[in-house]
Amino acid sequence: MGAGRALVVRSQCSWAIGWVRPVPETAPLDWAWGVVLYWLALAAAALAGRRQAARITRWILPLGALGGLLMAGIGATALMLPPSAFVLPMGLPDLPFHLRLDALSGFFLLLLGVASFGVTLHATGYFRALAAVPLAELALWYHLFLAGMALVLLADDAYAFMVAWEVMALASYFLVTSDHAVPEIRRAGFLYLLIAHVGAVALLLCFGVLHGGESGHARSYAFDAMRLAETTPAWASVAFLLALFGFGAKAGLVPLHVWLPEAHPAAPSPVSALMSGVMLKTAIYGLLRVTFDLLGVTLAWWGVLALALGLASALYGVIFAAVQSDMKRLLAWSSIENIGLIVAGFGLTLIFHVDGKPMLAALTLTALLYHALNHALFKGLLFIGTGSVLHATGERRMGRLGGLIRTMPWTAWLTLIGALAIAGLPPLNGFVSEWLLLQAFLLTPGLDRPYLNMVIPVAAAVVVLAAALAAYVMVKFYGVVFLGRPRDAALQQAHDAGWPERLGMLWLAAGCVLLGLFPSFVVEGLAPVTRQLIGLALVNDGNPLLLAPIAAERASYAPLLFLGVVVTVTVAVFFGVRRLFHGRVRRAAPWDCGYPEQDACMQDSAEGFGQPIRHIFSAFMRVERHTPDPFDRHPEYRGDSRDRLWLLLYRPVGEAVAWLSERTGRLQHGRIQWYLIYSFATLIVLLVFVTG
Amino acid sequence: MSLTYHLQVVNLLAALLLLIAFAMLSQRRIVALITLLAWQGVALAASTAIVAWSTGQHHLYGSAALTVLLKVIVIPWYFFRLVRRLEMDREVEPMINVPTTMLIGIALVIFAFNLALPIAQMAGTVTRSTLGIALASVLLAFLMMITRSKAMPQVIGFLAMENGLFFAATSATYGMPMVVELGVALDVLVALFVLGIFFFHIRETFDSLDLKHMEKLKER
Amino acid sequence: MEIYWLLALPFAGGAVLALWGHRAGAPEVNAAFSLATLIGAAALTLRVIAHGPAMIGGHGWFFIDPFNVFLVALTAFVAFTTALFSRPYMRIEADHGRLGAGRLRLYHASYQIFVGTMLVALTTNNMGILWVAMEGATLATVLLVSLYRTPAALEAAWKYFILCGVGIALALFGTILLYFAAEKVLGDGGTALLWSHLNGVKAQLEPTVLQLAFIFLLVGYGTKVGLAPLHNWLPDAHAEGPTPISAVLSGLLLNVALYAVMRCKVLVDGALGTPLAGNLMMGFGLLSVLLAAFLIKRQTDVKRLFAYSSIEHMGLITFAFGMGGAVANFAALLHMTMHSLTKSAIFFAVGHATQAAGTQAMADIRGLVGSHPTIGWGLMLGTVAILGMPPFGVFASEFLIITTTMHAQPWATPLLLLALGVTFAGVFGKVQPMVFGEAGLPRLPHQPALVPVFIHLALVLTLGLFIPAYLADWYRQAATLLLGG
Amino acid sequence: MTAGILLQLAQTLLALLLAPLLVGWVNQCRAWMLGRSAPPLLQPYHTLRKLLHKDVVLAHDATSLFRFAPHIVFACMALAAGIVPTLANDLPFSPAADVIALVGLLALARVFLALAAMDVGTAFGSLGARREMLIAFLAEPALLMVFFTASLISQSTELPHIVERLAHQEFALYPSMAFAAVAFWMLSTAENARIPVDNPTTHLELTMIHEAMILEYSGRHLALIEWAVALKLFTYSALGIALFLPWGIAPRGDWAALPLALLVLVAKLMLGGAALALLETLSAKMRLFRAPEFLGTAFLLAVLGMLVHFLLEV
Repeated sequence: MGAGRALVVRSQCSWAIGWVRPVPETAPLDWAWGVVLYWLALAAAALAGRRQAARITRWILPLGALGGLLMAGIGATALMLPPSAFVLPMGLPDLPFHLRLDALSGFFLLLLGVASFGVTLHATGYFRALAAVPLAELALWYHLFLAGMALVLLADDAYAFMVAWEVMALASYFLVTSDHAVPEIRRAGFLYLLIAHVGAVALLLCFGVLHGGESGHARSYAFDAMRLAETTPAWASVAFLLALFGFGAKAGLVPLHVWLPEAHPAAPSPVSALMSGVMLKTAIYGLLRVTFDLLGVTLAWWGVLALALGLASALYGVIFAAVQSDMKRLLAWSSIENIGLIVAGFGLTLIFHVDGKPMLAALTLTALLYHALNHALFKGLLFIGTGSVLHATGERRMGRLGGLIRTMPWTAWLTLIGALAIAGLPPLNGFVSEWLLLQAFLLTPGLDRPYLNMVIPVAAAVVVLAAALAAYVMVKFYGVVFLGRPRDAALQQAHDAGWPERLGMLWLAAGCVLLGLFPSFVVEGLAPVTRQLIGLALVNDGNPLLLAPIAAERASYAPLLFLGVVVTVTVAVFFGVRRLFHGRVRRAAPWDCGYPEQDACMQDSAEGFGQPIRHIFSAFMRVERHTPDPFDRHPEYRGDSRDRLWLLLYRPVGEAVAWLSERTGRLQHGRIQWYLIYSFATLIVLLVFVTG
Repeated sequence: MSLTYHLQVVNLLAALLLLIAFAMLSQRRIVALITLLAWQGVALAASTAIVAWSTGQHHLYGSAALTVLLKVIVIPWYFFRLVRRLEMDREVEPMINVPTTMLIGIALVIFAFNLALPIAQMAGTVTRSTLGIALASVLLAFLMMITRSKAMPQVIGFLAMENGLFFAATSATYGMPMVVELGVALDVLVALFVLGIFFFHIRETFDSLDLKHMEKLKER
Repeated sequence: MEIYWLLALPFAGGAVLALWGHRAGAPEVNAAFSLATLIGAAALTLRVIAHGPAMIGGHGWFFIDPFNVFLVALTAFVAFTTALFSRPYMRIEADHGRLGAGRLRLYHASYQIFVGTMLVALTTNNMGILWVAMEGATLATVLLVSLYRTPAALEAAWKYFILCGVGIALALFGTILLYFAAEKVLGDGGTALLWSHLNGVKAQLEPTVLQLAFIFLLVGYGTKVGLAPLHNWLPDAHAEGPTPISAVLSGLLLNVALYAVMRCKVLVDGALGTPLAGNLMMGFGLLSVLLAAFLIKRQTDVKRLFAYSSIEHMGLITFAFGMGGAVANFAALLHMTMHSLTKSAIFFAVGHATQAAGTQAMADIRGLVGSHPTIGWGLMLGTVAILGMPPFGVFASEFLIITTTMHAQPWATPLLLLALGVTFAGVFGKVQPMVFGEAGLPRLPHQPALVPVFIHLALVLTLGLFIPAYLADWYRQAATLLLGG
Repeated sequence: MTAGILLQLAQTLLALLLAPLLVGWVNQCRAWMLGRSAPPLLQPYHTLRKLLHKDVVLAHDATSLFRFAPHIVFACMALAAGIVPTLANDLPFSPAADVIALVGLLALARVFLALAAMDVGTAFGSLGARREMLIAFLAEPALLMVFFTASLISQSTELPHIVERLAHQEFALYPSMAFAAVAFWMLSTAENARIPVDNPTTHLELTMIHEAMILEYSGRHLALIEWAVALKLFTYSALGIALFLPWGIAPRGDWAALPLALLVLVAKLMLGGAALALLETLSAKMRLFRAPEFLGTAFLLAVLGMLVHFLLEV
């Protein structure tokens, strides 16, 4: 790090923000880099202490969590300060690692820190059950994963970015396949790494297009050079499409989403939480970085494309989430939905930005950043919640769960917060970002593009539909897993989560509530980012308790007042009724219209709850039903909904490759005479080619 | 103007070389092939010697001697011995359609000549057209290796190729530096030695030298 | 005069080991000689770093410049680690009764000689000697490929012998043509084949002859590089020979052959002044990359799999050299280093894996990390590295190659990327189930030698993150030298 | 300000009190139209009192979620009723939630009710919850589209400002609002569990939607839920009024207009209730899987309204 300080590069970076300020002596960047090194050191320590499981759970993981907290602080401070950068004596000879920490990276570092702190806390408890060696490997890859993600956010040249990006992918791959005895998990891991790699290749190409300076010379792959390079719209479009492909593959944007519902359930729950909560966001970061920072020009149709893809993902994801019967798979699909919403916001931002409406662009950007942060919190919370359930019951199929709210109240109530938040219900955080997003959609008439004017408010309907379906999904998820009667006798013995797990969930749940209740502060906090990317920040007029992004009479939302009224009325009614009348309660068997001997199996199963959705949206999926025949000893109904896109897009590619390789294989049939003929022919052909 | 005689002789020998190459292409019996190889060696040595004498490149005598030693005495003797030891004497191998092979061969010769023509123009040496012949015999040997389906003839084709190269080296360029020649000779020797070992292994594993046993390794 | 030590040691080692035979400790002697060679190479390297390129020996038979000295160092290093690896490997083979005492004698002796011939090929200044050495390298390894005397091994060795023999014969013809052209300028006698001299006068060499010569040289040496469609010997030889030999074949011999091609290319470029040579090499490179990528998908034998991956990488390097230009050459040289380090490491791991499983069929190799964690992780990380995943060094060179391609030869980029993608899917999809999954393989009788694996991987990792300045300069000098500067 | 707060409280109380009456009125109209003898107008109040006096009978494994849900639902509905302008136009609470937040608020109540229904773990409970959520996710976008049309016209998502714009600024006929009105009617029948989507008076469990959810409730919990349902009906009626016939709602600080506003409000509610009853008697309940089509139509109408707005009114 000291070596890094020697060559601090400052002034040319501060142009990105409109104004220049003196940089304090130890820039947050040093600290961030320090935390990265610290995580790497922890990874090494985990490898070293391979044999002592206790040491890893008791020391290394909590220390890692601490790093997360530190990172959050660094990100927060970086939001305030102007960007700082330095060059590490590493990397390629002509292209050393450039690191840079500006508001954008700062925000995502904050996100990473906040989420990873809670998740890692949970992990300390969650991984206790594991044996020593796999635990050490997990801890190793886990911290590498954290470091990789942080480095992605800090990297300021193509090479460093790619290295960090792939380290992140690789580490997460090893985390996903940590339970590699199971063939499905291996398959999932392979699919994940493959798509990640293809995406990375696209990114490489994107940077290749974006290069600045004289062509082919490695130095010009530093982001600063790219910022200064001017690209023609055509090439810029190529670069943007490549970036959309590459980052979309990582973010799980339809139709590149297929790895996501496989990989997330396969991973250990804290890892799923990190992947879904944070790693997907690095893709969003990349999109923003490339589009608004590196690319000189921006075109409107990019925005339309991103908007369309985003909405498609949102709808597709939530529909499939509704028909899942595996709780982690359900959450994975819902991640696709949320990413879709974020990307839709990104597209809208682009449209506004190109259309010269910085105010609205700032609003949309704020909304999408806000939603990214929210998603990191509640999706992390939900995933570690399922982790605790998995821990207690060893069961992922919702059809085997139920009634856990009685045996594991902590997990249940904390997860409830997450579920309500992701369902976009006020006064929690999920609602705020969706509210902002919808406001942005409502403002499109300001555009002077007739088509967009008409289409985009309709697109808003899709967003709302997705949100409403998300509520459906969450009721299904929560109701089937935690409510009702346990569908399996063994669940009566399920123990609640231990303290580290509870703390982790508490942290994230608290985040969900606070972000929901004090939106105006968050919007203020996001101002530097929007200022950096759009050049303008959202000003929240009115008092800090009232969120009114444009104007108070235009639209406003005061969660505290909202919550205040609801709580007051609830409490008042609760006690009022008791006072005026009585509080008597009798317990009895459930009435249920007097139907005798109803058992737990008569509640809606996960499949049952998804049935209407499957019925309505049957066009999207191929349903494979297994219905019992009258003579089954143990009659069982199973309905599997397969992704049509897989059959439409991915299988043909595989078949084409297989066909080609089969053809090429024929060239090599073992007869040496033929091999000689090859060389002979080559020789003759070349001779003719040269002389003739 | 004695050079012309030498030139004519060298050209004659070159033609002989080419003729032998063709003969090999059409020859079925291994013993006969070996004999032809030996004769090719003779022709080679003779041409080398003549070039040496006519141009006073004395180190070429050495290579001529080397040729005689290796290609006229050692190799044929060694091969005859192998043939006797491995009882391949009477084996008449199937030949793929002699006339076609010949036609291809002729085409190759024409091609080779045309290829060598521009170079022959600028050749400062006494021996102009020989390069084309050398190239032709190399290609013919290559063709022979392709058409043979037994191990031994393939090796003979390989050696015939070496002869062609050697002829190119001596007649077209008055021979390479001595070190190189020695190196080449050494390599040939080692190659022969290795081959000997090989033949025995192949023989005792497949109890024949037919290459059709050796088509197992492939992309299936 | 390190060079003489350097060249004498392996041959001496060969003689000694031939006499030493199968007495106990033959492997150690082998390793010791390799170590001595390595020290010699290190000394030579230091000298070159200190004093720059050097002409050594009467009439400058040996010529050391940055281009070949780093290959010398690499060769000596990998030869040494391979010797270390072959110690337990060969012991285990003997225990399994796959090799008798006599064969071990043959193995050790010809291993040293093989290394020796490669060093000669690298250091010699005489194109003729270069040819002789290449042929010698082939001959030294033919009997090693057929070491197991199984039908498959014999077949592989036979193909290796015939195809490479023919190839090398064509190369000789090319050399003769080169001499033919050279003696007009330099006059006949010893100097006409000295590369340094030729390099001096390359502009005056007769173009028509030189381009003919280059065709023959390219097809000839290209056969040994394993360029498609001349590559057919390569997978068989790699798969059937003993694993240490597969390691050095694909780690070193291919490099040396490519080195020979490059030496010729420099001359031809100088004489022709046209991009002919470069275009030809790009064509061959691209063809090899594509062909290998699609063949990889259908492999069932683990060593064959990685043999094809070698073809692919050689194609990539050839393509980069063909593109020319400072960055491309730099990248190609870097990739040479990375590939030989990584690939030999992979073969080390694969060797022990196959010994543990008792077969090379990938279907029967399962769950290595469970039963042999170090082997498993070695194989996994090696694979990840060879597939060009950061932070391993292979990515560094591929990054440079691809970015350069995008600007120099945009049309080739999609083809390259397609090939890389298919390769990734093919290789990784086959390696993953070998490494992961239910453990069930028996223990090995001897402690496997995994130090070499991890040394190599550590080097590759370090070079991916940090290339020391002198190494970079070294590559740069070599690159400029290959530009004909 | 204090006056404003007083007015706010007054309106909320008015809503609380009027809501059951509205239900009673609708039931009466229906009875008349069906030629039955009508229940007394104040019947809902009697029911509430009776329920409040009764003991609560809880299922054995009902959790605290089950017991809290009715209160939360009631609170949400109260707030919802509070922020919709009924009498006057300045509501201190209304900045708390604009129309989008209002939709969120209704969703919050619905989700809690559904979760509570699943809590006891009976077949009908989860069936009801599922159906309710099904209706909801189709109705919500339609509702929001209606609101969007209104707020695109009035450049605001704040109900008071919408009313301000529609009622008290230059008078204009908005064809888009006609579409919106039809859509709103359709979806509000669905949201309020009225025929043709659901039948509030059914006793056949398999056809129930709303009723199935609250089967397990009794005593004061049931009372609260019934009241909340009444409030919901009132809120929707008020919304309809505010959006489509806002004339008569007293503008800011115009105290004199209040009594008139009250009369107008009652009149509108009576008309609306009668119309609701009429339509309910004229139509029959549809199969559950026709409901999506029904609501889909509503959604399309709303979108159409918005497009019409862009075509004709921008």
